[in-house]
Order: sequence, then structure tokens, then C-alpha cells
Amino acid sequence: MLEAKNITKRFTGITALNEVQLHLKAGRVTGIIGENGAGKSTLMKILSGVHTDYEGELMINGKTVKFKNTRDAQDKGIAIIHQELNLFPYLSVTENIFLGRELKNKLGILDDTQMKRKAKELLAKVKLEVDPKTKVENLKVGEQQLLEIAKALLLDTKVLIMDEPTSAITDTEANILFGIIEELKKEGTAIAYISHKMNEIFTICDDYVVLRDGEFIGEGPITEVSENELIQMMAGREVKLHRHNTHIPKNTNANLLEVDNLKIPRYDTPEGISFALKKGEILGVFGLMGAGRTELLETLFGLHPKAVMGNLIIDGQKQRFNSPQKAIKAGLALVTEDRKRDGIVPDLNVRKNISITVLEQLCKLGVLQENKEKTVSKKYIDELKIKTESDQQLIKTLSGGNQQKVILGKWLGTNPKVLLLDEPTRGIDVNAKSEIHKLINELAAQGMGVIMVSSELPEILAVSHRILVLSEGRLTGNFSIDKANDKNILKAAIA
Amino acid sequence: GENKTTDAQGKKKMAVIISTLNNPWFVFLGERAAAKAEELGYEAKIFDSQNNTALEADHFDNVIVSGFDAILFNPTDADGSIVNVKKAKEVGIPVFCMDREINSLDAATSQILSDSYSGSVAVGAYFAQQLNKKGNYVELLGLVGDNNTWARSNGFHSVVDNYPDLKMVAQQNADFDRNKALEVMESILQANPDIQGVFCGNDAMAMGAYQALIGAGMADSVKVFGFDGADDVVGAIQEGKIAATGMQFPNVMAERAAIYADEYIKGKRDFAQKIPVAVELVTSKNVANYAAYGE
Amino acid sequence: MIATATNQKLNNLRPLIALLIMCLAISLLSDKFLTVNNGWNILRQISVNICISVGMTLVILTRGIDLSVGSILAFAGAIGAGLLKFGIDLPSQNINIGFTLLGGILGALAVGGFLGWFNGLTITRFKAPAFVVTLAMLTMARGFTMLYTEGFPINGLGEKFGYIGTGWFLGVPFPVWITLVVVLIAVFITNKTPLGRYIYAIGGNENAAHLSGINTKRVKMIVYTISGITAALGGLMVTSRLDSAQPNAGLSYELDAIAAVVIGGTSLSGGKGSIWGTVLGAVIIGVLNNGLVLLNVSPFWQQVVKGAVILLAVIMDKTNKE
Amino acid sequence: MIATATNQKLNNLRPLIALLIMCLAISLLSDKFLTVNNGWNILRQISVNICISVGMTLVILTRGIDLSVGSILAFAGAIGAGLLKFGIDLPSQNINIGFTLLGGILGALAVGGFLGWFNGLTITRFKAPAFVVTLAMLTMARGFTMLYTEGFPINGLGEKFGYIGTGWFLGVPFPVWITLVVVLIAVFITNKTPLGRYIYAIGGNENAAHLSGINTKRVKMIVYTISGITAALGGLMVTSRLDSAQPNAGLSYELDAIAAVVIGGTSLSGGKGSIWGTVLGAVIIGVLNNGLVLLNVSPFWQQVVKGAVILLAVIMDKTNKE
Ligand SMILES: Nc1ncnc2c1ncn2[C@@H]1O[C@H](COP(=O)(O)OP(=O)(O)OP(=O)(O)O)[C@@H](O)[C@H]1O
Ligand SMILES: Nc1ncnc2c1ncn2[C@@H]1O[C@H](COP(=O)(O)OP(=O)(O)OP(=O)(O)O)[C@@H](O)[C@H]1O
Ligand SMILES: [Mg+2]
Ligand SMILES: [Mg+2]
Repeated sequence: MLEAKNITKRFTGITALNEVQLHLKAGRVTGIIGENGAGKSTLMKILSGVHTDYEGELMINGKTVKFKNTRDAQDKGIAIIHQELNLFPYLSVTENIFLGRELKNKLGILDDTQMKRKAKELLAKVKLEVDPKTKVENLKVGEQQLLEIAKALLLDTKVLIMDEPTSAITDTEANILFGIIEELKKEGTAIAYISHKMNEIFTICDDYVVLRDGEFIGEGPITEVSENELIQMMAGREVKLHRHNTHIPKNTNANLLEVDNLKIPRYDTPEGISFALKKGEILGVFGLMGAGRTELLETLFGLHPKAVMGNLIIDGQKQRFNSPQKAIKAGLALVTEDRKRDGIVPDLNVRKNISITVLEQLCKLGVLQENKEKTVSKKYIDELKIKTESDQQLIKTLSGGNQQKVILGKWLGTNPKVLLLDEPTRGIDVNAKSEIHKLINELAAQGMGVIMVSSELPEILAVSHRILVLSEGRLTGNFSIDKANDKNILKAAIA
Repeated sequence: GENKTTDAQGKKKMAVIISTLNNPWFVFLGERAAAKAEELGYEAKIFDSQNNTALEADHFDNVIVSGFDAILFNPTDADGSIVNVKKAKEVGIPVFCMDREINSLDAATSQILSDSYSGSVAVGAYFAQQLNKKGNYVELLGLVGDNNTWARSNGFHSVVDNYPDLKMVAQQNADFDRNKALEVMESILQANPDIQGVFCGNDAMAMGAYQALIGAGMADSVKVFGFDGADDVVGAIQEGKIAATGMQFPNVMAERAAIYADEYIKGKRDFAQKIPVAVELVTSKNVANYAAYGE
Repeated sequence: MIATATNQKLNNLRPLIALLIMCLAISLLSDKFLTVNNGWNILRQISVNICISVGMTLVILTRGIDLSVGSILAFAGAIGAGLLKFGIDLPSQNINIGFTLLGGILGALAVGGFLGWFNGLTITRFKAPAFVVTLAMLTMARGFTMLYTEGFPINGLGEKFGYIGTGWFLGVPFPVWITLVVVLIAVFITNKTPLGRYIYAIGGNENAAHLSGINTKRVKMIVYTISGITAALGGLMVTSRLDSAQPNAGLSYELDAIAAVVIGGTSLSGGKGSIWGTVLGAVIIGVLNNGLVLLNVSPFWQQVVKGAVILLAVIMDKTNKE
Repeated sequence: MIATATNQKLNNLRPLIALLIMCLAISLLSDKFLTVNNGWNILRQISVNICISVGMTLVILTRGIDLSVGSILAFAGAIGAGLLKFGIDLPSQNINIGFTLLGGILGALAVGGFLGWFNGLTITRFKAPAFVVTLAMLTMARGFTMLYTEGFPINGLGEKFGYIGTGWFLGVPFPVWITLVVVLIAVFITNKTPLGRYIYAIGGNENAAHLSGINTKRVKMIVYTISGITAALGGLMVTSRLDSAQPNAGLSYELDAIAAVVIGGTSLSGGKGSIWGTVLGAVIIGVLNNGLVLLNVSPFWQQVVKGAVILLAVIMDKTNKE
């Protein structure tokens, strides 16, 4: 159906793709896999008319095409769900779905009733139960992702490209998506599917293509490779994934953190959340989209000062936070869910992003000591094996996984007692993910308490010592790892 | 038809509409007019047109609506302000122009005018005399696009241009602003160190130019001429720092306008359309007879 | 961060409430305020600002800004007056091209549109910040005005032309009609056409808009062109009202227009706001100006009060939270 | 999007190259341009703008803007002059508090700092857009100035005070020394202190900065306060130079300052830029103003040329790509 031949794409200073091939076939799902920065998104952007200056050739049904812009590609039946959400916060759901493809009457005036009707249909298809008039800014990330999918379904597509469509949604929604994919396949749509979740690749894909550092590495039917082989191809070397934590926390009675009757601001629950975290313990927090996991961490970190209720004891001391500063001082650190929005300062370099939390400790008489700063950043670049040219590289030019490591580094510098991690491996490739898991494990072994929110059940099960499950702001499960399994966790999550 | 006296104590009201309060000369004019009106038993209110004819038009609308009995008016523009005055005339509110004229003989009840043009002719004549009809000089203009700027410039040139040996080496604008005049003059002096005179469109610029000359150590060899009669310039002429200025009499104009308005309200109707108030040349010789703004 | 629908409606009402409170206060203090005449008076006075602010709203909705409106107003006004009065001289051919009333008006609008288009072109083509590009145009267009008028006003434009700014039609001042038409067109564009949708989309997320296949450059060019045209229309109204094109016209009008837009609830960071909000903002400013005069507040205090009211209006308008 | 180190250095050099070309062109046309005297002349003239622009740079780095600098300059200048000349009258107690030179200066700086602090407070506390808050302050502070001076200049401030603006020290004009100190302090703050780093971080990503434990509100309050103080310092310099506090001083200085900042390569969307860049921007504007006068370009053309040069400088500065 859609074929790409010898595609080469250069950005200033970087060759993102070098002589890459890709063939998407009608009625089949092709999984595109590779590490962060391998060039997957870049290739997809070429296929969908975002990048128009590249070398090589695109062909639809054997005929060479050259898209002038995204509209052009759409008209030829190619739709894409981008890795980053491309929605308009202040516009309504309907307006978002039809943006750029509005239905008009004969006079060129917008036909709102018609659009609303069609929008309702699409929302039903992706099982998103929101009023089409709702402004997108009021939707949760997961809901927005479903909306993106609905948008793509509006077009009469021959080729549908999905760039990490499930990174922000939980298994329930992912399953809806897989249902939709099955239907599209039956209709003969060719689908490109990018994901870092190996189980998904094996569930949904028919073929695979592996990219590494912009090079084409291999392709074939998915039935003919194993997960290990794929990972090997992606990394280009022997990789041993971290599968289970090795360290078992000492069963001391000393609680590092005690939360008593804490209420999640947005939910009006009669009973608050209570739990404890021990030294060296990794506490996994699971829940469906919108369960309140993020807000639990945010509340602990002092971001909802007005909503704080209940008690919080850290290292034996009663605390009440109304700002991140206080939380940090008491020994908390929060790695946020949305790296781009809340984590990195894109135009500062790696060194400055790492040192930002500890600047005042690097001062002598109020003057920054550059060599001290260098030492700190070097320490974490080495310890966390951050892949960067130097500590002077702008953080925005690092790959996602490495950006995440920088963020971890900036928090480790504060010597936290409790590390709060919100979806720490979202959008991160298997190798980097495994490294981060290993790191979490090591930190816990050194006595740090870790609370890790994740939507990936396998990840939760692999890393945690104890698992909390939230559902609509309530604590509905608290399992130690030996008692936890898929079934009882999911049951608690929908309780 | 409307009852125009609304004030609680039954006082009648006069509006004082001034082209801009961003210049002390006009502040003085406005305050004098208001003070005189109050002295005559009226309530007075000052409006600032901010050199904006459209804003001035708004003021007229508002004044008409709120039932003022007379307008003491300092127009922003000789032509742009005509419509406004006519509007007031239509509803029977008399308008008395102060200082600046409008180019219409049947709109305002009377115009009490400072004769900028002849004033600057006088300054120009004295200028030529002081420079012995030869030499290089600089002119600092006020706001380009303001008709007073050109009235003064043209009056000055009507005399000075008759002397072929008087050469204008630079003509720049300094927006009637002292600081701008200082800076522009500093730069001009770099390019033209050989000058004997500076003519400035107002006194603020004259003071700025003078300070630039001091900075360049040329204050003694270059004569500065201003226009307005502001208090620091009067002082400066006494001390021999500034050569001359065209003294205007805002006080006289303001008070006369207020008196006329009072007379009009009391029934008098025959006023001369134009009453020129001479601009007098103030030099070191006669400066003792003058106070700031001709008070 | 979380705003429910009712909450939002309440927020939209805030400026209206502010206006009503202001009106009530002024009318208690002055019996001249609530009269039909004064009503027309206020409307006539704000019509120029509304006209400019409508174009400015579109620009700001795309996350841009246009500082050049005041200068464009002056230049277009001068061109309109100049065409009407002198036509175009072609000395080389000894020809003078005369202009009809309509010709002069169209000429002025074309000039305004062209300068606006040039703003848009520079901004989109060189990805230069709108603030600086339009700041440069502010200076340049003022220079053009001075060059064209040689620093003198152009007067005596005739009664027919005067109708634009001073006439009455069906018992309503003519400039108010013009403004009403401009507002209605803009409301129509923003609510009922794809262009309007795109304007909001670009302000909300330009990157996403681009990826959705919207020709973002073209849309931006259009809004800056519209802003130039509405400024030119404002220029015609001012010129006609005064029967004179003033080279200094429109000084610092950009600040008034931006104030109207922001007080009306349109966010400077784009994507949020409405034309009606802007109209409300302009009315607030107009009523304030009028009220301060009616209440006999001294000109010096007026500035303080005006600043304070703008501040209050923005503080009240919680929708503008970052 | 990705700029290599060398690329960035080249980009930083662009304004410098623009300046050199301009200097070359002017010196070819006027032999008075490249003289020591004219050099001091330019430096003295731009020192006020640099002073203000330094504060403005800090504000813009945090993604803010300060439109009130011109009015604060005028108010602080008037206060300084007033304190020196008249002191403070307490009529109720029949007391007059006299001020020494230092007292007057500190008083003026304190007033500037206070108004800046008030800007910052309103912006952070009510999450109101800086543009509107400082626009309101622009109006209010001008009103305060008019009220304080009653519209008349305060003249005759004495020779000692005059030294600030007109004196020479070690062969260099005193205002140039002041500006140099201000610049060096700002360079030190931006490069060598946590505060400076926080300023960049807030402009780059305020959310991330807040979550990293930076007291973003405090930092913003500080930059607006600094901007108020540098404006006040500019006010003292202007007042001292003229030996007169003019109530209309500083009109539209905010635009000059913003132009200097932006020409110097600081991005209006925050997080990127430098003090040295701003100094360069101010020098470009200063040289341009000086050159136009040296070449006796007609005032009408000056505006056109100035606008065009600003436009060119920004177009050339590709670092400002969105
Ligand atoms: N607009 C751009 N300008 C410059 N470099 C870019 C740009 N977009 C991508 N790159 C670079 O091209 C390379 C490939 O990036 P791409 O986004 O395609 O990776 P990816 O395989 O999608 O990674 P991920 O799994 O993290 O999404 C990276 O080195 C990236 O930094
Ligand atoms: N209805 C809503 N309106 C506005 N913001 C919301 C809403 N629901 C959630 N949020 C915000 O979105 C973020 C995530 O919400 P929440 O904590 O409920 O999700 P979660 O359990 O972490 O699930 P996930 O991260 O998978 O979306 C939080 O910052 C929260 O404040
Ligand atoms: Mg990608
Ligand atoms: Mg979450």
C-alpha cells in the first residue's frame, strides 16, 4: 500500500534517518520499534507530510508521491496520531475533531449540528463518554488520547499511523483501541504502530520493522521473532533486562512516611487514604486513568495546599506542606508525569537542569561555584549513565530516556528520603526502562523509600515490594508483592 | 432647551479644554483660566486633550452633554479643531480660543491669540542681529506634525532666510522635550562644532540645548534662542545664558478668555473675532521687566 | 485549573458586572450620565477604539500583537484625505488622477490592509516576534505619515466625507453603524467560519494547528491584514469626524485597544476570548473616560483612577489566570 | 531546533556584525562619527536606556514585560528632585524634613523599587498578565508624577546632584560609570548566582521551576522590583543631567528598552538571552540615533529609517526563530 524507499532525513547536525525502507501493507499492522531517538517518529512524520524535505521516495500503490503538507497526505488517505497530543485546550471536543476539516454548508458557514452528530458517533466508537461540547482542557490525558484516536477515525483512511498511542492510557482503554484496530484491519486499512511496550507489539502487530540510530536494521513477520531477538536488534548488543527486584527491604518497623486519612482533592470520598512506607521499600501505585494517583503524589508534594487534609508523618515528624520547597526540605522529591510540561527546562543545558534543585548548596558567599556545579552534574551523568555529548548539551536535544535520567539526577542531588515517581518510564524504550528499574532498585537498596505510580501492570509487578491500588480517589487495595497478581489488582482498580 | 445650571449651589460651569498638560506652559494656561473662572463665580473644570484632536472632540461631546455654559479653549490644531468648536456653537455654547487659533472666523465667539508667527519673526530679527547676519546655526523643531512647531519655524525663517550668510547646518526635531533637545544637540555638536546660534521651538528645548553646549564647553560662543517665556529661561536670560525668548502671555490670554465668557453669559454678544496678544521679545536688556510666563 | 461550565459562564459575566457597578456608581453621582444623548456620545466616542480593537482581538487570539494600529490609523487617514483632496499627481505625465469619495475610502483601506499584510508577511516569513515587527511598523508608518503630509494636517474634506464620522442614520450616529457592522462581521467570522476556528486553534496550539493541515501562515497574514484594515477604517472615522487628517492622530491607540481586548477577557497568550468581550472592554473604558469627565475628576487624578480601574478589571477577571 | 555550540556563537555574533556594518556605513558618510568625543557622547546618551533595559532584560527573561518603566522613571526623578529641593512637609506638625543628596537619591530609588514591587505583587498574587498590570502602572505612575509636580518641572537641583548626569570621573562620563556598574551587577547576577539561574529557569519552564522547589513568585517579585529600581536610577540620571525633573520625562521609553532587549537577542518568550546582548542592542539604537542626527537626516525620514533598522536587526537575528 504505502512504501518508503531509501529515506534519508537530516536535521542540522544530525542524520535522523539513513536509507530507511518501510512497507505498510493493506489489512496488516506493522510494528515500528527502536530505542528512543532511533528515528521512528521522524519516519512517520515523513509518511504523513509533516517533513517535506527528505531524500528518497514514497509510493502509494506503486505510484511515487510527494506530499506538499499534511493536508495533502490526508487527502491521499494517510492519517497519523502523533506521539505528542495535538489538541486545542480551549476548543471543544467537536471543534477538535473537525479542526481543519470542518463541515460547511453551501455558503461556507460551519455546520455545527452536523459536526456534533458525527462527533457523537466517533466518541461512541472509542467509548469516550464526554459531552462533545466539553472543552479539551477539561479532559484528562487519557481521555485526550482517546480523542486523538477518534480524530483519526474521522478520515476515510487507507493508512493509519499511530505513534505511541497507548503511552498515556491504561490497559482498559488500550483494549478498546485494539478492538478498533482489528476492525480497521478487516476494512483493509494499513496500520503502522509504534510502541515501547513489547507485549502490545506481540498482541497487535503482524509485521515488525526495527530501526536503530536512524538505520534500517530488519523486518519480518512478528511470528518469526522472539522478544529477546527484537530487543537485541534494537540495542545492537546483548542486553540483559532487569526483570525482578533483587533487593528485599529489611523488615524494620521504622516507617519513613506515614499517610493517615489523606483525601484526594478532586474526589469527595468519606474515607481518606492511609498507608505507610518503610525505609528501602518500593511502593507501587496502580489505578485506572483518573484514579487520582497523580494527585496523591501532588498532594504529598505540597501542590494542593488548600486541599490538604489528614496527617502526614515523615521520619517521625508531622508535616503539612503548602509548597514544593517545604516538601523538598522535608526530604521528598517528585518526578512528574509530564516531562515536557513539568520536568525539563528545555533551553538550559544538562548541567543546569541537574543542579537546579541544589544551587544554593553550591554557593560560596552567595556566588555559584562553577566547579562544584560541574562535579555534581558529572556525578549524576556518570552514575545514571546519561548519554550526552557533554554537560553543556541542551536538554531538549537529548532523547526521552536520557531526559528522564537528568530529571532523576536533579532529584538525587537533594538526597531525598522519599522519591515520588509518576509514570517514570512513560514513552521510554525497553532498555532505558530496564535501566531505570535497576536504578530504582539500587536507590531503594541504599535505604530510600520509593513511591512509583505506573499504569503498566507488568512494570508495577516487576518493581514493587508492595502495591497500592486506587479507584476514584479511594484506596481499594494494598497488597504485598507475594500476594499480588493481575487479577486481584485489576479487581481492586475497578472497585 | 435644557437647564444648564446643575450645580448644587446653582453655580454655572466653564470648561477649560487644553491641548496638552504634558507641558508646563499649557498647565499654566489652563490653571490660570480655571482660576479666573472660579474667581468670577463659576465652577471650572480642566480637560486634557493630550495633543490628540480626536480626544479633544470627545471632550467637546462630553462638555456639551454635561451642560457647561462656556468653553475656554486651547485648540490642538488650527484646522482639526474647527469641527469641535462648530459643534459647541450649534448647541449655543460659546467658545473662546486661547493662545492658538482656529482657521475659521465664524466658529468661535472670540479668539484671544498669542501671535506665534510674529513673535518668532521678532525672535528671528533679533537672532540675525545678534549673529551679525552671518554664521552657522542650528534649529530644533518641536513635535513634527504640530502646527505651532511650523508657525514658529516659519516665522523665524521668514526673517532669517533673507540673509544668505546665515546658514542652517542642521534642523532636527526634539519634540518640545528638554532631554531630547539635550541629546540631539549633543550629537549635532559632534558634526557641527562650528556654530554661532541655536533657535529652539520652545524654552524647554532651549534649556536642553544650552546644557548640551555647556557639556561641550561652547556655551559662551553659541547663542541660544527660545520661545515661551518659561521661568527658568527668564532666569537664564538674566544670567546671560540664553540670548532671548519670545515671551507669551498665557496669564493675559487665560484671564481675558474667562472674563469674556463671563460677559457672554451675562448677555454681551459683540466680541472681536481675533484679539492678538503680542509675543514680546525678551532679551538681556529688557528681562528685568518680565517674570515667568509674563506674569 | 479546573473550571466547570457554570463557573466559566460566571467568569464571562464578571466584566459585565464590573461595567454595571461602574454605571450605577457614576449615575448616582451625576444625573447627566444616564441620558440618551450621553449614551450616543459614549458610543460615538468608543466606535474608533472598538473598530481597532476588533482587529486587535483577532491578532491576539492567534497569540500575536499589533502595536502599529495607531500609526496605520494616521497614515490611512492621511492617505484617504490626500486622495480625496489632491488625488495622485503623476508629474512626469502631467496627469492628476482624481478620486471619488469611494475611491478615497478604498484607497485608505487598501493602504491599511497593505501595511497589515506586510506585518503579517514579516512575522510569518522570518518567524520574527510580532511585538518587534509591529513596533518597527509603528515607527515607520508614523514616518510615512509625516512624509506624506509634510507634517501638516490635510483639511476641508467636504460634507459627504464628514458624514462617515458625524452623520446620523435612522436615529443612530453613522460611526456607530459602521462599528456595529465591523463587530458583526468579526463575530460571524470567529463563530461561524473555518477561518475563525483556525484563529482560535493557532492561538491555542500553533504546532498542532500546523500538523492538522491548517495553513497557519496564511491565517496569520489574514489577521494582521484585517487589523490593518480596521485601523484604516478607524483612521477614516477620525479624519472624517475632525474634517482633517492629523499627522499625529492615533498616538498610543494601540495601548487603548490592547486594554479593551484584555479587559474583555481575551488572553494575551492566545486561543481564548471573544469579540463581544472586547466590545465590553471598550465600553468599560469609554464609560470610565466619560464618567471621569462628568464627575469633574481632575485630569491628573484621571490617569491614576484609569490605571486603577484597569488593574481592578484584570484582577477581577480570574479567567486570565495563567 | 537543535543548535550546535558554534552555530549559537555565530548567532550571538549577528547583532555585533549588524552594529559593525552600521558603524562602517555611518563613518563613511560622516568623518565626525568615529571620534573619541562622539564615542563618549553616544555612551552618555545610551546610559539611561541601558540602565532601564538591564532591568527589562531580567523581567523579559522570566517571560514578563514591564511597560511602566518610563512613568516610573519620571516619578522617581520627580521624587528625587522634590525631596532634595523641598524635603517633606508635615504641615500638621509644622515640620519640614530636609533631605541630603544621598537621602534624595535613596528616596527616589525606594519609590521606584516600591512601584516595581507592587507590579510584581499584583502579577504574582492575582496571576494577572504582566502586560496589563504594568500598562496600568504606566498610567498611574504618570498620574502620580503629575500630581506630585502639579505639572511643572522641578528645577535648580544644585551642582552636586548634577554630577550624577554630567560629571566626569577618571576621564569617563559619570553616568557611564553608573551604567557600567549596573551592567556588571546584572551580569554577575545572571551568571553567578542562584537568582540568575532561577530567572532563566522560570522563563524557560515556569512549571518545572516551581516543581523544582524554586519560589517562583519571589523571584518574579525581585525582577520587577529591580526593574523599578533601574528605572528610578535612569530617572535620577535624566533629572540630574537636565538639572530639572520634567513631569513628561520618559515618555515611551519602555518601547526603546524593549527594542534594545529584543535586538540584543533576548527572546520575548523568556528563558533565553543575556545582559551583554541587551547592551549591544542599546548601543545599536544609540549609534543609529546619533548617526541619523550626524547625517542630518530629516526628522520625517528618521522614523522610517529607525523602524527599518529595527526590522532588519530582528530579521537578521535568526536565534529568535520560534
Ligand atoms: N525537529 C527536529 N530537529 C532536529 N532534530 C530532530 C528533530 N526531530 C527529531 N530530531 C532528532 O532526530 C532523531 C530521531 O528522533 P525521533 O523523534 O524520530 O525518535 P523516535 O524514534 O521517535 O524516539 P522516541 O521513542 O523517543 O519517540 C533524534 O536524535 C532527535 O533528537
Ligand atoms: N476532571 C479533571 N479536570 C481537570 N484536571 C484533572 C481532571 N482530572 C484529573 N485532572 C488532573 O490531571 C492529572 C491526573 O489526574 P489523576 O490524578 O486523576 O490521574 P491518575 O490517576 O494519575 O491517572 P493518569 O495519570 O493515568 O491520568 C492531575 O494533575 C489532575 O489534577
Ligand atoms: Mg517518537
Ligand atoms: Mg497520572
